[in-house]
Amino acid sequence: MTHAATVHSLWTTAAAAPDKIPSPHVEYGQLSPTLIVLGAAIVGVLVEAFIPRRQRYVAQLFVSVVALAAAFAAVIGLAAGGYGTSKARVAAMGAIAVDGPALFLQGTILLVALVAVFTFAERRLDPVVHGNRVDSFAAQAAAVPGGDAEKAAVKAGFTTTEVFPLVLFAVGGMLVFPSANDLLTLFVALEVFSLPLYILCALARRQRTLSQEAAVKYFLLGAFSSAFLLFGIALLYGYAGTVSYSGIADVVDGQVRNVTPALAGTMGNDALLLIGGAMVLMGLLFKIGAVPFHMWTPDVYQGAPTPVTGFMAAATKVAAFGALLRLLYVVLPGLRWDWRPVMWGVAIVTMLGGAIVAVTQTDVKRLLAYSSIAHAGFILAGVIATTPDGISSVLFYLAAYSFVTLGAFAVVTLVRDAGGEATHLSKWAGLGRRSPLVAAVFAVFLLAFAGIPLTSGFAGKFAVFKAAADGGAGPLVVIGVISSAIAAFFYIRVIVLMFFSEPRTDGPSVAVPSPLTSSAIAIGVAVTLVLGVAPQYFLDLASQAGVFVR
Amino acid sequence: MENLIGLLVAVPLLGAALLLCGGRRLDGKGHYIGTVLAAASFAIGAVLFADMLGRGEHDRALHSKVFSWIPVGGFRADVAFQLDQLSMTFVLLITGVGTLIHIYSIGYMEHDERRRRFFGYLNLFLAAMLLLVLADNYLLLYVGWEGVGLASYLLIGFWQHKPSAATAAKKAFIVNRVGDVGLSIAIMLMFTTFGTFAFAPVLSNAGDAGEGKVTAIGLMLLLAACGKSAQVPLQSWLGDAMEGPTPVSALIHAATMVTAGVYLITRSGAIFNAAPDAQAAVVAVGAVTLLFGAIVGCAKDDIKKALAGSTMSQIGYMILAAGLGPIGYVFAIMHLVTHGFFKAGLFLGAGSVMHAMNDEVDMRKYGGLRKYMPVTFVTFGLGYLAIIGFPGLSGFWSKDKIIEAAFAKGGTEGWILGGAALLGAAITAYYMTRVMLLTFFGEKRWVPDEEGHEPHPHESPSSMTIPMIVLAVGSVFAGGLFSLNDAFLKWLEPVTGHSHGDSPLSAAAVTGGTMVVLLIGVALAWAQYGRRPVPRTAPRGSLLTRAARRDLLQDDFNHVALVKPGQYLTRGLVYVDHKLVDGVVNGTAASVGGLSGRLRKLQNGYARTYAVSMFGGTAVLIAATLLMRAV
Amino acid sequence: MNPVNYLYLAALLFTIGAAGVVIRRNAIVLFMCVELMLNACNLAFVTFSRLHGNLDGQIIAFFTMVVAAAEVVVGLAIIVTIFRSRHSASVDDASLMKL
Amino acid sequence: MSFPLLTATALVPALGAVATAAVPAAQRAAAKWVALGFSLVTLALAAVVLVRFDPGGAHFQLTESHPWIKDFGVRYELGVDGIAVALIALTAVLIPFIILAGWHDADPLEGARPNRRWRPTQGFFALILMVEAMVVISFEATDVFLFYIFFEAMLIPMYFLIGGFGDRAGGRSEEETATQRSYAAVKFLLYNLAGGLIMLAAVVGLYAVTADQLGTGTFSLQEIVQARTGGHLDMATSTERLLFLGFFFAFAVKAPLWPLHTWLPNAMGESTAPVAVLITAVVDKVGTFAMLRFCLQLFPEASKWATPAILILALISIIYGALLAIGQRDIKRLIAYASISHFGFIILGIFAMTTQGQGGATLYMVNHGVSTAALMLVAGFLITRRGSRLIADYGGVQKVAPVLAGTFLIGGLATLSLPGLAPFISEFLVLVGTFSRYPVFGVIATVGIVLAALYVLILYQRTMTGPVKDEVRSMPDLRVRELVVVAPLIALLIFLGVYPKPLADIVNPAVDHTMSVVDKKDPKPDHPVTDAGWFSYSPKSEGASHGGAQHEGAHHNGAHHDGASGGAK
Repeated sequence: MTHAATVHSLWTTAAAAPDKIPSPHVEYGQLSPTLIVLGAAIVGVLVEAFIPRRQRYVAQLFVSVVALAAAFAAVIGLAAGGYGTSKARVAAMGAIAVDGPALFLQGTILLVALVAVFTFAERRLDPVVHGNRVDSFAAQAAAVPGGDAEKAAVKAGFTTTEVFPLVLFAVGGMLVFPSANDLLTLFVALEVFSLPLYILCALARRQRTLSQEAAVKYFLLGAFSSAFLLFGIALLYGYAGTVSYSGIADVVDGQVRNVTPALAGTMGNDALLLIGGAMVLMGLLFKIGAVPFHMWTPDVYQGAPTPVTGFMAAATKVAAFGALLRLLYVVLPGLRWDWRPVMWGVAIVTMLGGAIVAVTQTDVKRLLAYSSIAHAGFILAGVIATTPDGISSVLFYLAAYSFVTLGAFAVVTLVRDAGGEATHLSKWAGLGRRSPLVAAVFAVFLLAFAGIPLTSGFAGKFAVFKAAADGGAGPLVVIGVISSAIAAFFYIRVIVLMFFSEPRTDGPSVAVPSPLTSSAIAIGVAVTLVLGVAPQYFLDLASQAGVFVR
Repeated sequence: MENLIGLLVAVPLLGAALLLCGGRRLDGKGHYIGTVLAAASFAIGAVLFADMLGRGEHDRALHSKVFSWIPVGGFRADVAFQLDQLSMTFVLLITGVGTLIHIYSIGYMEHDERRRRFFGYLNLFLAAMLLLVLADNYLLLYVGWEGVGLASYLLIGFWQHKPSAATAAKKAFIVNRVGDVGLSIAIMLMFTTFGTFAFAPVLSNAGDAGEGKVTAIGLMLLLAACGKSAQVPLQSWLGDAMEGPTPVSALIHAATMVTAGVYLITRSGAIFNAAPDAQAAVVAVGAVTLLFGAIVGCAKDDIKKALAGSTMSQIGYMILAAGLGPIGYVFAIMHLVTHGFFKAGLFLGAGSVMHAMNDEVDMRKYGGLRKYMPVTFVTFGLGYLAIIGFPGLSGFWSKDKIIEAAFAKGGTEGWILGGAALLGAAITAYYMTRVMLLTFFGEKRWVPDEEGHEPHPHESPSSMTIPMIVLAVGSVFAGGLFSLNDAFLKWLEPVTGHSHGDSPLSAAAVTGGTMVVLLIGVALAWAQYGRRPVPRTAPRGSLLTRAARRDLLQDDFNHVALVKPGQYLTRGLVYVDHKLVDGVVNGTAASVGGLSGRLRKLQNGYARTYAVSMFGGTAVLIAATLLMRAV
Repeated sequence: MNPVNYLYLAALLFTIGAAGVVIRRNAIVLFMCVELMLNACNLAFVTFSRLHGNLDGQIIAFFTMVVAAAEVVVGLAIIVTIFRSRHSASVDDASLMKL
Repeated sequence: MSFPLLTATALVPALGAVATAAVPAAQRAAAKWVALGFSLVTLALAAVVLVRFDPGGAHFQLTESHPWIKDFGVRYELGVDGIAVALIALTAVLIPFIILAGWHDADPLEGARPNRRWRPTQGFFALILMVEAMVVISFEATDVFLFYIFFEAMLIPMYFLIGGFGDRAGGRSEEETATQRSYAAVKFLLYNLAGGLIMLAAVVGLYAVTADQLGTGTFSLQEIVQARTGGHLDMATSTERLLFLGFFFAFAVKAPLWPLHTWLPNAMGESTAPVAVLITAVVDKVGTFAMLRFCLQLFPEASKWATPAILILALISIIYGALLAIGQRDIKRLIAYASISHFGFIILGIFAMTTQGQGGATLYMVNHGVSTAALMLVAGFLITRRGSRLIADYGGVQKVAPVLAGTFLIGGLATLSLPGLAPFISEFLVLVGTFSRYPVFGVIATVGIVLAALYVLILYQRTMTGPVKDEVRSMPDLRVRELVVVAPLIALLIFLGVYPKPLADIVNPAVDHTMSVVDKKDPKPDHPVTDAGWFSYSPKSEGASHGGAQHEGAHHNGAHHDGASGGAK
């Protein structure tokens, strides 16, 4: 292939040795978490097809929980088997990496998904309709909002139990996303977890127009961004002649000279690399919600059913940051000096932008959306460190953050008035006096977001900033600190509202949840406090997991 | 014996604690407890005095370290007492006059429901004043110094329901605080210069420290003395302090506390000896004040304020004497003691008059009282004679020596100081005669008050007259006794040192001159107030009179120069704090909010706008990446 | 013909698609523009595949098509639902959530 | 392993907080007693700490050290020096009084709807104990990170105390009061959080520096100080300065130092008097304490570099705070500004870098705590009686409530540093300490003495003296509970004013240690006097001398050592 002077003929290449194509060798054991989840998703589809409507809910819930738990057990098994450290390897013909970060993130995603499924399955919050307990999802998504078909569906007690397989598919994609070891797998995984999410966004039971609008926006912008990602992949492929991470990295490092003169002559190889890299980066930054690719976040977070928002906010971020880390640390480390300044800029505007715009928000869900943008900025600061510490700090932060987010959104589902969830902040006034416990729990999450010591938010923030400072990004730390201060303002505003304002007479009530949501919130609080007070074990875990295989 | 020194302070302190914390239970007998304890401390003082007399001239000082007070690094302050002849003099004066005034107050405050507390404050004062004169270092002296200030504050404002009393008390404290700043700076200077601020080491090394430092210390001590002793420019509080009950004026604002400045300067003699510039400042302050106070005294119709002006003036004499150095220290103290007798007597007399006249203080509404209150008249009259320096009485002996010493300063300075002192003597004679004439001679001028109660002047009860008599005896004989065989000089010389000045005038000439000016003063007053009836309302008077009535515009000056600008400054700062300092903070918050509001508008809900942002973002990302490579 | 020209074409198509997404309002057209962008990517993959002389790019193109098809399924479903409830396919009408 | 005394001292109030919060809604009174009980146990433990502490022993005593977060180089490391012991004692002493003084502050309003879930009384006392726990552990922490955590975390309970339990005596509408209160609470929190976050950046930086130079990052104060003196750790000048500024900023906000002070008047004005005491007497002390312990010891060179600027700010604080106190119309805001002035003194003393200055500053922290507590708590009693914070609403209280007025006056006199009361000693030491190194600053600071007299006496005059106003005519005098709060504080003020030696003895070695870490020595006196014991000074009389001016210096040999034999036993 190094006959630089000639242009290869595809036909001859293909025709030369068709029998040489090897049968792919797949290490099923090492891929078992993903396979279990995807398999369960298919089972879920079958359940939808064959099991009577009345029993689907229980069946789906059972399948999902068992699958996620089994997959998590598989991850633990792999980690215990040393696949995270000494036996880290590239599996499935180089498509999937099984290494520390991948297992850590997969474990996190699976746990998050498990807890999220609890909130998906909650059926005690909405008032009973025609004798049926209902969840947060539309009775029949295809029916026109407010139309006869919808009324009929509601009356019949339909529920969209498809959400469970959809979540499982999304989780499957998310599991692959951070462990993808070539760009094609990356793209496919992205689509696999994005498409179910688009649909999930459209499935809200209340305020369906908003939900559908969120889905459209998310879908169109998501597709738009994945087109960029794909074009970036194309350019990188053009540059390196391969889409495998290590292959590209070798070319970037100059270990392999794989230059096509036709390209070199016309565009210059580095242009392909840089533009392609930037576009792939953009695709990932979109999923992360970094400024200026963040604008979908508030709208989608607001419109989507709250359990979905929680799941999305937590799990997508984990997956996307995992992929970003791998891309930057495995594929483009040789390009550090090019992407670091750019990422500095992105991190700064993300931290500041998210924090500043959040100050004037009036809707809890939008507020949390902007908060998630600001947090993306903080995590980016850790990503930029480009040290092993940087990786482990980001892993830790992601784990800490995802549970706080999940818990916070779970609390949001509880605060309700006649029109469903009461997300406007003014309605939260005096919540602390009506339901001190719920308000206190929410305050804990807010304080964790704000990074107050003894919460996981502080430990995470400290880890990330420490890594950044060690990695020579001191100014970034200072800006991070400033935007933390700004961010603190709006978290505190909510606390003020809950505790120090008089309750409104027409204010919302707090629904008493089933053990499902209760346990989700309890897990959130527990993780928040444990990671805040005694984070050492998890930091150890994260730092053991902090080495990428290549 | 040493242990008794501590007791001297502790006894009245115990009294104060008892009376102030004792509650209503002690209301009935509080005044007796207070008086007995004051007398007890006088008795202890007397025992110590007898003991001291029994020892040789240079072995008289006693020292008693009670405990280590503040030990921090090289800074070591002890609670330790030193009783030498100078302190002894003060101890006797304070406890003696103090006891008398306690007795007087039993009668004077009889109808006050808060009498117990009054005695508590008086005891507190005694304790603080004794601490002041017994301390063996400047810091402990400072405690007493502020302690007497506190007692003075409490007593001036004793009738707190009167706003004027409360204001006067506050003013006294604050003006004194200005002086205290001087004392504290002086102590700090001593510490940085000598590493200590105990009397003995500081004073014995004062000569070695370099004139600059010592001058600075001296000037700061002078500032302190000015505050406490109501000397120009910190004199303004004394007149107002007359708002307090009269026994307080007698004890604190005439006999003892206000003389603390003189004590301080005399005690620090070695420092001033080594700092001629500071000494010059001291004599200047003394000379100015003695005239200032005298002039103010001439114009006041309020009997207590007239006496207050006189006090200021007399202390001016003492300060002048103390500023003269070793020539004058002894005479300063001697005048201090005699002044303690006659001025306390005068105030008690004035109190007695007021007691009789329904608390009327305007002398123009007195007149002819000698018939109604013979004892008061006689004792007051003896005090009067003593203060103007009538030959043979106490004031004569002490004041004459000061005038002599002033001339002995030598040179032009000596003439100026001597002249000022002489002039002061003349004015003293004038205003004291005026007081005497207005109060006790002439026609009765009192009228019924608004409610129709006509005063019925009567002699005061014996609890009040006896102290007056005792003090009158002191006013008559103390000076002569002290001067007998130069007894006082010999008594104090080991502590203060003494030198005879080289006077350009003979002692006889000075005495003669003094007599002449004295007669002139008396004659003038007689011409003005004795010969013709006194109008009941004051005539407008000359510019000087009007100024003098307003304390020579001192309050007006303070008002314009300090109070008003201070108020503007404070108000301005309140505004600045709110608008500027806090404004920056709130402004930052507001601008973040504003920025947020504006950035928020970008989120307009149109998916296409979001796409533009992503598209633009990607373009920037690509451009930046390429640019980084290019750079 | 120099295969590099195909790359230029791909870039052009991609840009047209992106511009269409930014400019047009109809959700269906928007979606078609996205498809156009994906196809531009395919063209680029195939061209690079030709230039490098390996098959990876061509295979990726097949994957892309499958993904695009899946996207069409999901996307059209969503767009149709919103059209049914609003009777409009304009993305600008779907702007209830903002600020 | 010995009994973890320091942990216990911090843990007991924390457990108390939990226990208090757990008391059922109906048992309000029980909650108060539980809280009081736990605070007294804490006091007992603090007393044990005080007794077990040996002033002559090692610098840090009663140490505990356990690994905590290895990855961050963080250890759970406790230890106390004399300064910390003094401040722990102060905290432990004040809290029971604060609880007693606030006995009825969190009772539900008359006619409030009964609410089974809302338990303000329990919350109030639990939060106070929580603050105590966090303050105590911040005084004990010898690990920078551990300190930082509690330094920040204590904001949260404080925030709820300010925002949730405001003064009901604003003389304004309920809504206006609520607005003001939450403004004050938010301002408090944001100010301090901003300071804390800047410090976080510096903490991170410190880790980076130690990790870089020592191989493993550490936050242990002792380790860093040792490494520094041993020459293993050598921060670049600019790094050290930046880190110092980061730390100092946080402490200056907390202390508070001009111009970062504006949160304090709001917070103290809007909160109840006991909480105001908690803020200024206890929590703010952590700021000044941390300057002494962390700023100076971690960054000695930078501290010296910043000294002039800080001294100027401290001076501004002193005078500015006092002037603003004079201009206040609200009693509690007045005390707040007075505190700002006092914190100026403390900071002045710390950065004067003399034994007297730092020793004085430490004593000042303790004394200011007690004196402000006395003044503020009595002011609180007064305000509760009349229902107004405005000075102008009072007059003649002395007549109707003499004991209240008397205690108020003593509190005020302590605030103006009257000799004989504790604050005098510390203020004077600070002044002497400052003066001996920076004479001009020392002299300017003395202006604060005069201004203090002004604001205290103006306050006293306007509220307590003059004709009795109708509104105060029926005002009751101090009740037994209130007297129990105030009397011991006053006794303490007098005791520490007369006999501060025990306290000074505890503090001195710690100050010496700080001075040696900063590598500063006290300035030597110009003409040191050798200590010859007591002797009586008597000048030589010179009969022939001619006037004072001509024999200058003639007396310098006047010391009569022979006089000593007669005097000194």
